[in-house]
Amino acid sequence: MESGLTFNLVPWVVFLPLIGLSINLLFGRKFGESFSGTVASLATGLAFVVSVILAVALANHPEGVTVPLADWITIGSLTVRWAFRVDTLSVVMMLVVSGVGTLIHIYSIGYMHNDVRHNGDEGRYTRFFVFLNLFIAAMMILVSADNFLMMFVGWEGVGLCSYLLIGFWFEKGKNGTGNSEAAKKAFIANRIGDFGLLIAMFLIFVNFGSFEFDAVFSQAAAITADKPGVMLAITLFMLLGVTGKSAQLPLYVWLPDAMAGPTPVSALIHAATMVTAGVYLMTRSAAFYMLVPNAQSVVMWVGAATALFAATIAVAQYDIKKVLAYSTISQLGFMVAAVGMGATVAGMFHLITHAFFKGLLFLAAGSVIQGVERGMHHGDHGTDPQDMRQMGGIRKQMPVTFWVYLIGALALSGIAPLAGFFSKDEILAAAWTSQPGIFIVLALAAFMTAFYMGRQLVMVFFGDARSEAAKGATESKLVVTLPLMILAGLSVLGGLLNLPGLHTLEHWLEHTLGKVEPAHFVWLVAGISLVLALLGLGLGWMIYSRKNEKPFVDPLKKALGPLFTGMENKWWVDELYAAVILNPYKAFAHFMAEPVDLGVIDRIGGGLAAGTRAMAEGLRKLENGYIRTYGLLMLLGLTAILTWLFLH
Amino acid sequence: MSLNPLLLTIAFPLAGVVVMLLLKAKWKNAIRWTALLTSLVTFGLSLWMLSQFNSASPDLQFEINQAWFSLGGNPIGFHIGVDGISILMVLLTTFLTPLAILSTWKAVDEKVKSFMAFFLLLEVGMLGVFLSLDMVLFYIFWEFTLIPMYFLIGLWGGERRVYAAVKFFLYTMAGSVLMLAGILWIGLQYGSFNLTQLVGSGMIPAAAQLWLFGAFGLAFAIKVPMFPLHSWLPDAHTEAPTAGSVILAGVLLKMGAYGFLRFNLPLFPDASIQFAPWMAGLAVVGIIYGALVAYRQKDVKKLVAYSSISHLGFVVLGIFALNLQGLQGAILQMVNHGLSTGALFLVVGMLYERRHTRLLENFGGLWKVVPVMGTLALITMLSSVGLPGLNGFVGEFTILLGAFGSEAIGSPWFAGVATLGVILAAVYLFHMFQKLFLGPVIHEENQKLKDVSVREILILAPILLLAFWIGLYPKPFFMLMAPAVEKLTTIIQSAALLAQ
Amino acid sequence: MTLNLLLFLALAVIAIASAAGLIMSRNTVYSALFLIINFLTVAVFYLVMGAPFIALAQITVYAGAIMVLFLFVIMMLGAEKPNEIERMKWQRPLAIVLSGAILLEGVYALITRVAVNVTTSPATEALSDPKTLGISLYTKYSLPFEITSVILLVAAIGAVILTNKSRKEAGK
Amino acid sequence: MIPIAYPLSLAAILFIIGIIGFLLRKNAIVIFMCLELMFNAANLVFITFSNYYQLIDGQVFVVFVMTVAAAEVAVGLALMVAIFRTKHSIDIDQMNSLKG
Repeated sequence: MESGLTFNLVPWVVFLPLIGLSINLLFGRKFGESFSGTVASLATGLAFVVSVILAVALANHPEGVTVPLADWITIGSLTVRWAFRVDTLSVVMMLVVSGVGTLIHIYSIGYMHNDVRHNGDEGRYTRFFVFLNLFIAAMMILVSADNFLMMFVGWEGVGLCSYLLIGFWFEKGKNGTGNSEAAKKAFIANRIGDFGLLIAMFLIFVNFGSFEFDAVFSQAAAITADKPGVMLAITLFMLLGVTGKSAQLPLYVWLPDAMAGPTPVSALIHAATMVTAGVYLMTRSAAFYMLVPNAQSVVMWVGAATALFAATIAVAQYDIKKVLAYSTISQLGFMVAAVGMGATVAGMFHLITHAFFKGLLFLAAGSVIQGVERGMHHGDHGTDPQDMRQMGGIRKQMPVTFWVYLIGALALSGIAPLAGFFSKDEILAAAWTSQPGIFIVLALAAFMTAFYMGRQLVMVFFGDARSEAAKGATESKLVVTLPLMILAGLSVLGGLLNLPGLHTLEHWLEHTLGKVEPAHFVWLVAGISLVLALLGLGLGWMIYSRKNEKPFVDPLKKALGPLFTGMENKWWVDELYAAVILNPYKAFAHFMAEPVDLGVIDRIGGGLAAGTRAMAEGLRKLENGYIRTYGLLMLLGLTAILTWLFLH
Repeated sequence: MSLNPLLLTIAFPLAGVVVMLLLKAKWKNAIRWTALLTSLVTFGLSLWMLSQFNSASPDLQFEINQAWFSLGGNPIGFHIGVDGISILMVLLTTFLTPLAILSTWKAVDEKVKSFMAFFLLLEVGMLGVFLSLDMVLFYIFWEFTLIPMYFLIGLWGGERRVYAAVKFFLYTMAGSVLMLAGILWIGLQYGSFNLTQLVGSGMIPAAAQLWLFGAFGLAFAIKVPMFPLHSWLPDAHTEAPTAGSVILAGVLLKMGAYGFLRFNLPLFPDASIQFAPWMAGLAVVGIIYGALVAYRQKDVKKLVAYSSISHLGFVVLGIFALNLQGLQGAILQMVNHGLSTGALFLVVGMLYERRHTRLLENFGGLWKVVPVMGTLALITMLSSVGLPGLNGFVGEFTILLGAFGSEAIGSPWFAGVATLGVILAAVYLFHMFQKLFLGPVIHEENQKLKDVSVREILILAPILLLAFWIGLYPKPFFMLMAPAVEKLTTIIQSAALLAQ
Repeated sequence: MTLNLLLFLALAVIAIASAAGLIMSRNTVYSALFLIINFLTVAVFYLVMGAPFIALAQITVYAGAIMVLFLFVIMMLGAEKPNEIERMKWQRPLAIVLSGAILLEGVYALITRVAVNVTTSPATEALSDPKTLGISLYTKYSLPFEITSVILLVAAIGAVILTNKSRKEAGK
Repeated sequence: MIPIAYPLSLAAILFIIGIIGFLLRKNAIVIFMCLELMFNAANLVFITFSNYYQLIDGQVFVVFVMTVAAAEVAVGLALMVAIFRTKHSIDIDQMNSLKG
């Protein structure tokens, strides 16, 4: 097959989901649930097929191509096109997005069927799939863009979908507004990041005169030599964008709240794909970061700090999805740190495996949640189906879910030979050779990862049921469990992608990223990481499998005391932001709105009016209605005029 | 002689008014249809003008110059013409007017005849402003728009309508009086009121440009409105009837920005360069300030009104970037703001028609009750927020890009701070959307609201389609204005070269 | 010469006295009578200065018709005597001071600008003939003359309308 | 003959007396008469200068002044009657409802 023609298929990865959502928008409600779900899944599935075809074509022509579609903005020297880029990096992302995306679509057919009934608005079933397809389209734009600006379209587009899906049950949540608040928070936190990205893009255009990747990156070295400060600014502003989208310190706060969205959303957007966009961006812009060592060290320390910080919080959470959310932040920290160290391939590798096992974990958690929901008595509002303290022993009722969850948890913990072991090990190995400080932080984070996953496994699946609902939980249907099994398979085998010694992924990506010296497989590092993982899991097992009183009290609470309280309360970061940013902003806005705008600026005009009125009041007194006074005034004027005439 | 499309476009609404005068006041529907058809035909005529327009030429086209009277020996003519900048404004006017008229179908039931007559007269005035090439004629049309708008606010407005109408009138009047002085000074001192003769002639010395820039600039800055001359806007917007708000935000504010483009930049290029950092500074203050104040409003219309201040700040920033990206972005953003904010006001008007309140606290959870309206409102809000893929982004991005690299402004800090406005826009608009459409339905009255009617979809759909078009493929718009804007930048650049 | 001067001075004294009487008399009827005296004396001046037509018109129209109208209204309204207590405290002193100032300025102007030896001329045929006046009125001043007639007409109609009692009540 | 300064002075004095009457009296009819007095003073000046310049125009103007004065008196007195009917007074100070 002529590969040029094949590459021209690339716009369809965007068009197919758009077609899917259009069909659902127009006919979805008419033809019912199974129609909507099938159309959406089919659209995403076909996008996956296209991605596979592209990947096959790319295997023969690994240098990749750019497929222009249309001009977008043309002003003077500014030319931005709608153009798609097919290279090894973008196709990998496309495969992950559409592959995992398809599985999650299929899963959602079953999950949302229950979810819309549980939340009492069946009409929203179609809307969910419309949003989901919109997300796939936006994500595809993001990863397939040939220039920064088009990528930004996808970048904000996925942010919008994230907003819409977090707020999917917009009338639910704390006080009825909790979910919509969470959605708003996510969008605004992302916008703060986007601000950074926008500034970075302005700097890029002003200095490079283009937004296209090839044109920009080819000049990077020359510009760095010329204006090192500019490059530092670009990379750091870009990092701000990354911290927003990929939930790094200090902008990570939106991600835990984002768990308000339905679980497939958490899996797809807030674990597997969207949040990795930042990592993708930095990998794509690796040519920049390589040139600015200072920026690199900032990036890696941000990543490492996030990895550890989020892991500590994950240890003390009770909400099954919150644990996974903080875990996601932590793992994203690993990826960012990897890219910061220049180990872009390791970062991408971890991105892919993380998409598998974290997607799996979230979906399985969703299965658990719905199992518990099914176990709830009708009208039972006391049980929170996401609270791990009210679970326990679910292994028996939901065997399939248990096994896939176990696989996911082990993969995340980094147990050989599952996917997470290899990818995490590559990052640790990279740190071992170059950045000992980072290595220690990341190793600690890895240990805690294993610990909280052990804790979660025990609390959810082992021991005795701690609530009626948990006792009555039932296994999910095949449409839900099948994607779980496929993902579990991927989580087991994902490590094959970049086995030490073979480095398949590295060789695949080097066409785009250039030759990256793969970190040598260090037996010592692998050993340390494996031991840490086992130690963490074991410790979790030991602490939590002991008999626990009712209601459940975390055994760590006694052992760690105030430290645990801190972790439990997420180190009060939300409260800190509220006190330092949110409330001052509100107060300042209020100050501007009332004392300044109404009190001062509005009064400028009002003051002029009042001055005129006062003057008029004064003059009005002269017009007293007495004809004789008017006569007198006339006489006064006459005298004055005559006097003036005489004096001249 | 073939028919002149400009003359037809500008005169046709007048014909509609004449027809309407012959109708009895109680034939309300006949009057409404007359007004709607008139405005639709006017739109059609403007499209015909577009089809005849040569977009490759930077020159003024379809010029008419009919001598009228003379002042100080200098002829004043009925001189109209259109170029790539004004044609967009004309199209925006003729596009929004029928939609605004359609939005009054149910909302205005008293004195329909005079309402519609004023509305069409307003259209004539606005078209006149955008087409005039004679300074005195421009001034006449400029002031003429005040009269119908004054009555639209004062007669069909909300509770404080008289206060708002008077405030609107006085503010605008105060500014334009100085402009009149400037016009007369130029005409008598430099011997022409004809814009085509004055532009690029270099007749006006740099020293005189400074105060003339101020005189014209004040009138335009009030109209835009720029911080701190904006305080007429929230009142006028809030009290005006929906259609009035739409036209006010959609077109009337653009007259200010258009004035900068048509007068200040080409007539006073030296002063423009000199004042560019100051104007940009004020624009940035306006962007941030409007966004901050908008966030704390309790009245939806006020919120949107303050958002206009913020958005128009972007337009002014783009204009005074004095480069291609900034100027073209600003012109596009003028159109964008007309569409987005116009649509926002339409949505608010629809809510008001149903609930007779505009306070945020009286709404909530409406997306569940009126899903279609919720979706339309969401898209409108997103276009206003500047989401890529919709119109607002293209304008804002090009403006900021232009301002960031602008030599005239001289520092990227202006654009940098202005970019913060992008965050703040999300803050107040998402806050608004949440308070209106998300969360639970708290008020019993909101449970049974009716979703949008076909008429209301017909109003919003064209706007939103255009929003997508501009967002995804703005090239035709940029192509249309490019030659005229390039000509403008050439004038400014040559002035800058001369000054060195 | 001296006879003329004596006549003038005597009449001037009468004129000033009657004018003063006009404004000082409490009774409105007396005021009207003082005014008639004043008109008559001034009419003599007109005669002396060669304007017999004007002098006669003054006597017949002014002193005759108009003043009769005044007296008629005074009688009709009952010759009311309003309370003359001044409530506006600045009115009286200011009026007197300003009037004095104007008078002084007038006198100053006369002294500085009009020489004493410039005298009036004796009556000439051309000027005192009413025919001259008539020709002038109907040729050079025909337009103002016609307008005056319209004014008179309007005034007459206006006076009728203003005092028409029934119409006013009907309007209520 | 007499110096023209004399009749002019007389006119000035009469005029001032008229003014003082106008400003100090409250009886509307007396005020009217003061107006007539001032017209009269003006007429005197016209006649004086008509004589001095030997021109008929001065006399013509006196004719006009007289007619206008007659019209004014007619309307004015009619007003007076109308006002008296509603206010039952011709005190000029009571006619002060037209004020700012």
